[in-house]
Parts: sequence; C-alpha cells; structure tokens
Amino acid sequence: MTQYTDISGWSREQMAQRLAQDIPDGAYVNLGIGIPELVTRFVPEGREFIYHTENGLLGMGPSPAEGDGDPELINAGKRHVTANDGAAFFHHADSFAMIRGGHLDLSVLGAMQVAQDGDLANWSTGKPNAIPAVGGAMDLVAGVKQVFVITQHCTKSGEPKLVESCTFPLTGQNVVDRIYSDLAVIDVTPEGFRVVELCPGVDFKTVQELTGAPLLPANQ
Amino acid sequence: MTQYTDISGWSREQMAQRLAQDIPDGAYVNLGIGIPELVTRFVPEGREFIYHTENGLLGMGPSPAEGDGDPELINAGKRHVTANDGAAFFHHADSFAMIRGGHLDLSVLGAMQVAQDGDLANWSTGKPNAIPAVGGAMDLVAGVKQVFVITQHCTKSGEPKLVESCTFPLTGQNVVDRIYSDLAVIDVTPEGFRVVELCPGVDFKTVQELTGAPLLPANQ
Amino acid sequence: MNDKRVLNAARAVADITDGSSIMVGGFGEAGSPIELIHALIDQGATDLTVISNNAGSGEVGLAALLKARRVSKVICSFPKSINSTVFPELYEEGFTELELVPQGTLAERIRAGGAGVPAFYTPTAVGTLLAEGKEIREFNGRRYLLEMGLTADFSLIKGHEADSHGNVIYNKTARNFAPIMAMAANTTIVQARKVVEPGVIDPEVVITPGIFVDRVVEVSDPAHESQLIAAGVTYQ
Amino acid sequence: MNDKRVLNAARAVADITDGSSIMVGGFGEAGSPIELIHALIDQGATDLTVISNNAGSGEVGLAALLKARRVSKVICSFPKSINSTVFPELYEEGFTELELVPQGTLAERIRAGGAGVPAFYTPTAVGTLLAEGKEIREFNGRRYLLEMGLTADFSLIKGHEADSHGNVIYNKTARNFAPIMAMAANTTIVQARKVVEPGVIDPEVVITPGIFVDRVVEVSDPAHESQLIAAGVTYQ
Repeated sequence: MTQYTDISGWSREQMAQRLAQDIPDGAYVNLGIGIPELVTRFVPEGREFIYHTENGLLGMGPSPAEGDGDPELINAGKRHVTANDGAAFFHHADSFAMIRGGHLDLSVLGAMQVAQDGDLANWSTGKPNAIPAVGGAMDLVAGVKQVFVITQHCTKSGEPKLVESCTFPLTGQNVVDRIYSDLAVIDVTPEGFRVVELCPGVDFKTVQELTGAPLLPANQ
Repeated sequence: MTQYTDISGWSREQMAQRLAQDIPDGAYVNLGIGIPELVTRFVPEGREFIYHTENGLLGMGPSPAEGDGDPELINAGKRHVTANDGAAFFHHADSFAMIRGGHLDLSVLGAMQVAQDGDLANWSTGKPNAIPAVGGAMDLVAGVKQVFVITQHCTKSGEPKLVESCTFPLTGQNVVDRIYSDLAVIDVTPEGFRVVELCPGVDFKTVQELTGAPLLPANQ
Repeated sequence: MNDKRVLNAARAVADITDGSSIMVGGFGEAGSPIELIHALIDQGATDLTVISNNAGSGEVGLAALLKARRVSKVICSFPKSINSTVFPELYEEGFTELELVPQGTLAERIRAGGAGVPAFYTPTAVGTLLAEGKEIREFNGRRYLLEMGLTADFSLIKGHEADSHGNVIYNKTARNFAPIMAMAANTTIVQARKVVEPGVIDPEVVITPGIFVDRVVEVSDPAHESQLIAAGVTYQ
Repeated sequence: MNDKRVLNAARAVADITDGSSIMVGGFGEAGSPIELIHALIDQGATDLTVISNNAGSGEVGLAALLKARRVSKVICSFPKSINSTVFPELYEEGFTELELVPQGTLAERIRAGGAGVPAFYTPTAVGTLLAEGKEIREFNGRRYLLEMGLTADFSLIKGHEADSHGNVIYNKTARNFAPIMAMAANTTIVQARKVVEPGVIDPEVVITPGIFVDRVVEVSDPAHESQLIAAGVTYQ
C-alpha cells in the first residue's frame, strides 16, 4: 500500500492557489488560522475578495510592515493586520450576525477529520486532559453559505483525515462542501466523497488508499 | 354624587409638574405622546433628565424654532426635535434593547384605563372597526423600570379611568407603578390603589367616588 | 470587482416580482425611501407584503404604493398617521391584511431574521390580545412570548451616504429600521444622497457594513413626505 | 447632573464584591481593560465569575487576576493563547471552572442579556458536545439549540474616547465585545484614553450610548498585554 509520506502532492501554497480559483469575484470570505490564510496570496487576476475577521472587521487587508502593527488592529488569529479602503469595524454580536445570518459566502477552515456526510471535526482531540477551546468555528460552519476545508490528506503519522465518520468531537454536522487536500479536490455529495480533480502525478487509486471512506470518481 | 366636571383639579401642566418632582436627577426617561410631553417644561432646578425617543435618539432636546425643523430629526410622535450635547443616534433594535433590557428608568404614558393590579389599557378601544395601532407602548411597559401614568381621572363623559379591571384591551399586565391624575397622585400597591397625595381642595371621598375601585388612604 | 452601484432607482428595483416580501425603512417620513418606492410603483410588481413601521401618509411613497393596490399585506406597529387615509380604506375594504406587531418586537424580529436567529423570547405583549396564539414560556419566574425572526426578499432603505462597497451611514433619526432591515433581506437596495468611493467613509463610523447591501443608487435630493403632501403631490 | 466621571481606576472598581460576575472586554489583548483589571486585583474581590472571550496571556491583566486565585469560573470561547499558562494550570488543578461557549453564541447571549431577551435559538453547535443538556427544537426543518441570555454584575471595558454622559467610541478591532458587554451588566465601568465634555463626540458616531455606561475613568496611556509581556512584567 502506498505510504502517504512517499507522495509528492500539492504544496500548501498550491492547495491555497487551487482553492482561490473557486472563489467568485466579490465574495465575502472568512479564512481560518493556518493554511487558509495563504489564500490571500493567490487571488486570481480581476477578482476582489472581501475578508471578514470575526473579531470585528470586514475589508481586512494584508499584514503591516514589521514594526508598524497596531495591537488594536488584529485578526482572529490575533496577528496584526490592516484595513482596506471600504472596510468597516463592528462589534462581536454584529460580526456573528454576519456569520450566523448567512451573509458570508465562504468559510475556509482547517480540519482534523471530515466525514463523508460532511461532518467536520477541527476543534478538539477529545482527550480528557486537553483544555477545550472552540472560538468561532462552530458558528462559522453553522452559518456561512459554503464551507471549504483545506488540509493535508492524512495526518503526519499517515492516518486518513477523510473518514466514514469522525472519531474526534464534531464542530458541526453535514457542513463541509468541498475539501482541498494536497492530493485532490473532493466534493462532499449526498452519495459521499467525489473526486473533482487529482493533483498531477497522483492517481485515483492512491488517493482512495489514503482515504478512510469510499471515493467516487470525477466523471461518474 | 360629585360630578367630575364640577371639580377644579390640577391642570395638565400642574400634573406634569407634580410628576417631574418624582424623577431623580440623571434619570433616563421616555415620554409618551400628549400630556407626558409636558414634563420637559418642569424639570426641577439642579436636575437633568435624559430623554429617550424610541425612534433612535437618546438626549432629545426641545423643539426647534418654527421653520428650523429637520424632517429627519423627529420624536416618536413624529414632531421635529433637536439633539442635546451628549446625544446619541442608534437603530431601532438598539433602541428597544434599551427599553426591553431595563435600561430606561422611567416611562411616562397616558391611559384609557388603569386597573388596581396595575394593568394598563392605552392602545385600543377594542371596537371591531377600529384600525389597531400599538407602536412601542407594549414594549415600554414590559421593559422600563418604572411606569408612571399621567391622565385625567375620568373620561370626558365622567367614567372612571381607574378601575377594578380593565374593559379595554390591555397594553400590559401589572405594569403601572404610579398614577398622576388631575385629582390625586395614586400608587399601585399589592393591596390596590393607595392615595399618595390629593390635589389641594379635593378630598379623599370625592376621589373615591370618581374611582372605579377601592382607594386606600395615604397614611394607612 | 465589488461595485454595487446601480444607475438609477428604476434599475435598482427592476427584478422585484409579484408576491415579494419587502421591508421598507423609515419611521414616519424620516428614512422613508420615497424614490425607490415610486420606482417600484412604476415597475408594477403587485401582491406585495410590506414590512414597515407605518403605512404611509398622504398619497406619496408607501401610501401611494398601497393606493395603487399593490400591497396585499402590511406587517407594522402603527398603521395610523396624520394624513393617513389610504391604508384605513384598504383595510376596511378587506383588500390589505394587517399583522400588527409591537414596535420593539418588530425591530427584534427583523434583527433576529438578519442574525440567523429563528426565534426568541420577549416579555412584550404577554397577557394582551397580541399574544393570542403564541407560545408562552416562563424563565426565572417571568412569562415571555416566543416570537419568530423575520426576513424578506427585498429591503428598500434610505441612507445618507454610501460607498460603492455598500457601506452606509445615515442622517439622525432617519436611521431607525434601516440597519436591521439591511441585514434581514435577501436583496438590500439603498438610496443615498451621495455615493462615494471606498475609503471615503471612515470604517469606524460605518453603520451598515457593505456585506448587508446589494445595490446602491444615488438620489441626491430626496423628497420628504411632508413636503410633497404640503405641495399637494399625489403619486400614481 | 449626568456626570459619570470617576477619579481613577481604584475608585471605579471599589464596590465589586466577592462572588460577583464580571464581563471583561477584549479579544486577546485588543480591548482588554488592563488598568481596570489591575485595580480589581489591588482591590481584592475574589470568587469571581469572569465572562470574556479569552483567559489572558502572560501574567498581566486577566491572567494576573486568575493567577491571584480570584476567579472561580471562566465563561469563554477560547481559553488557550500563546503565552497562556496561568489558566491551564488553574483548570488542571480544578481551581477554576470553565464554561466553554462558541464565540458567536457567547456574543449573542451577551447581547440578548442586554436586550431583555431571556433566551433564543441558534443553529451553532447542534450535534456537538457543546449541545449536551440543551434543548433542541426544529424550525422550518432545521434544528436549533436554545441558549440563554447572559448578564453580569459588572462589565469592565476599554474605550478609545468617552464623554461624561458615558457615550463611548472605540479603536479599530478593540471594539469587539465591549458594546454588548456594556449593555449586559448591572454596572458598566469604562476606561478611555480621553474623557471629554458632552457634545465633543458626534451623536452619529457614538457606538455605546451613555445609557449603558455607569462610570467613566480616564486612562490616558493604557498598557498592552504584549508590550508588558515583552518587558517581562508580571502583575501581582
């Protein structure tokens, strides 16, 4: 059986670039912490995405130059950011009204596990001694129109992250629409996982072997 | 029996003036349309009341000079007003958050009927052909810390407005704290109506005759 | 690009279909988007449900839309006004249905609709006629009514200044229902005295963030109901 | 007269008693009212319930209050941060209890508490561990959780500028939870860089109207957690 570590799939940047292709012009987007943040580097020409950060800013701009940061202008990951022309500040209840009320077009999140019915686990290992922390993830998956997951296809130890059903505590049920991994782009459909696109040089059989649930091919 | 029309009680201005004595300095006050609006003329020296109008202004000031009105700066009665220094504009959900959330100290309202248990009727005659209109009255009586009613003691035809139980549709149950009529100041207590003060020249017996429920004397 | 500007009021309301639910900003004349309403009259959509605090005055703006027999239902808190004869006639005739909602409950239902809250409890109207048929529930010894979030197909609102991203600021008490209606509609259409480039409005003072707005149209010198009525105007 | 100015942070927090519930503004360090928290540490109140999005960093501000063993319960969405060791230790020890609430639910519960809404339904957390023990109800074919409004005895918040009537404006993303916490507490205490006379702040740009604020104290050069931590400060 193929070892995950032997495969040369998309880089994190390539995954983010591939995902960015699927975001329409003018979309209101919330990006989770980590790989999702890379999306801002790959906005296709002629398009403009408006970034929402749940701590109260719409129209978030890039990081400021080193040393220019304002500790009162940060994103949800608590990093210094800037505000673009046309930005707006608002309080937390208004910010989550945008999320819960279905006003955001897209939430891009990392994952620990995604199940074939779209269940997502990305907030807790469920270990008894872990200090639980959930932030806004449950609100995002419950409220935003589309949820894209961007993640390595397997864990560092080679365990599939795409599974029949999640063993970690859920962030939300039936919430993921599409997964961008280093090996493939995969839709969550009523029939289960369906491959949309394979990373060049990676074949369907390999991806299936590294996935914990049945995959449907793209052209079926 | 005493005829209501024969009695010379407090004028509307005197009723408003008497009521104003009972409002503490710094109180946040919402004044209903009509007699309640007269309260602004009688703020006792050394006190400042902050007026809330439910259409989105805290710190409402007096009417502008004739011809200086701004059609976009009005009160709940849709009359031109001004904004004092220290005022704030806000939207309707925030305005009623102030009301429902118990942030206002006092609501002063007119009445069609007040029952001895504090039920208030002031929005509808209940006649089948009447076009119902409620505005913010039900929110005010449900949310504001204290509700004062200012009203003529009887209707124009001499019917008592203070009654055992209301026959008109209710605005709220057990909501009125105190009544300022042209004849007396009357508290709504767990034991029923209790006279706090009589208009000079008006005796208890007369007020009792013109009231549709038992009155308790002040010093009992 | 994120440019929500529309050429004129007619284009802004062109896709409103028969049977639509429409939130209309304003408290009395303050904040009433008269030019958008008149464009809607010209456009012809009918069998509308209108959600608005009042039901219009004279025969301009909202009252003119009613007078044109385009509104089958009104959801509002106060359908009576000085100079309001149109709604009473249609109501008595049985043409236009009325759902009367206390003003604060109306505001909170709209805000809830916009915030993805399907229902909430409120102390307002407990024990009154307006509680009939509604669930009552006790929390901490007090009784509350269950009220439902309210959304609409369209919102028509009047801003003071807007930018092309849809950020809006308002003028004084003309703000009233507009910010929450902007949140609660599938398509929110704003008329503003001035439409500016992004960056002109300070992000600290934006009242309605652009995410809640779909179309912005400049109406540089908007009419006021009272002035039209005083001038004897009727719109038809 | 309506003057809410207080001389200093110590006087502003003087009447906070043991066992109080306290909402503390801020998202990470942005908006954290460090000087009010330090005054509360000096003041000595203990057995506190703290409602705040995070549980502090380093050993300053909120983390220092925890470190001083004054907090028996934290209600928050994200108690872990870089540089956060104090809360984890107290949690593992069993000294400080944690009620974990999704961030949007926390915000909406606080806003509901301030708006007189005792309970509301939300889609967030349905089907998760955080739904355990909560009522589930279906509206229009979707399942929602019943969540309760949240209020507190005190709110400590950081504004940018305030006037003596209690009107407050904020700085950028330091706004976060402050406006809703100001609504939800019995007594709201604001520290602001500048306290001005009524009329200086334009009524159109006020974010927190004075009715929600009880005390205002000027802290002209407030500290930031990250700067204190970088400087090796621990407050005790």
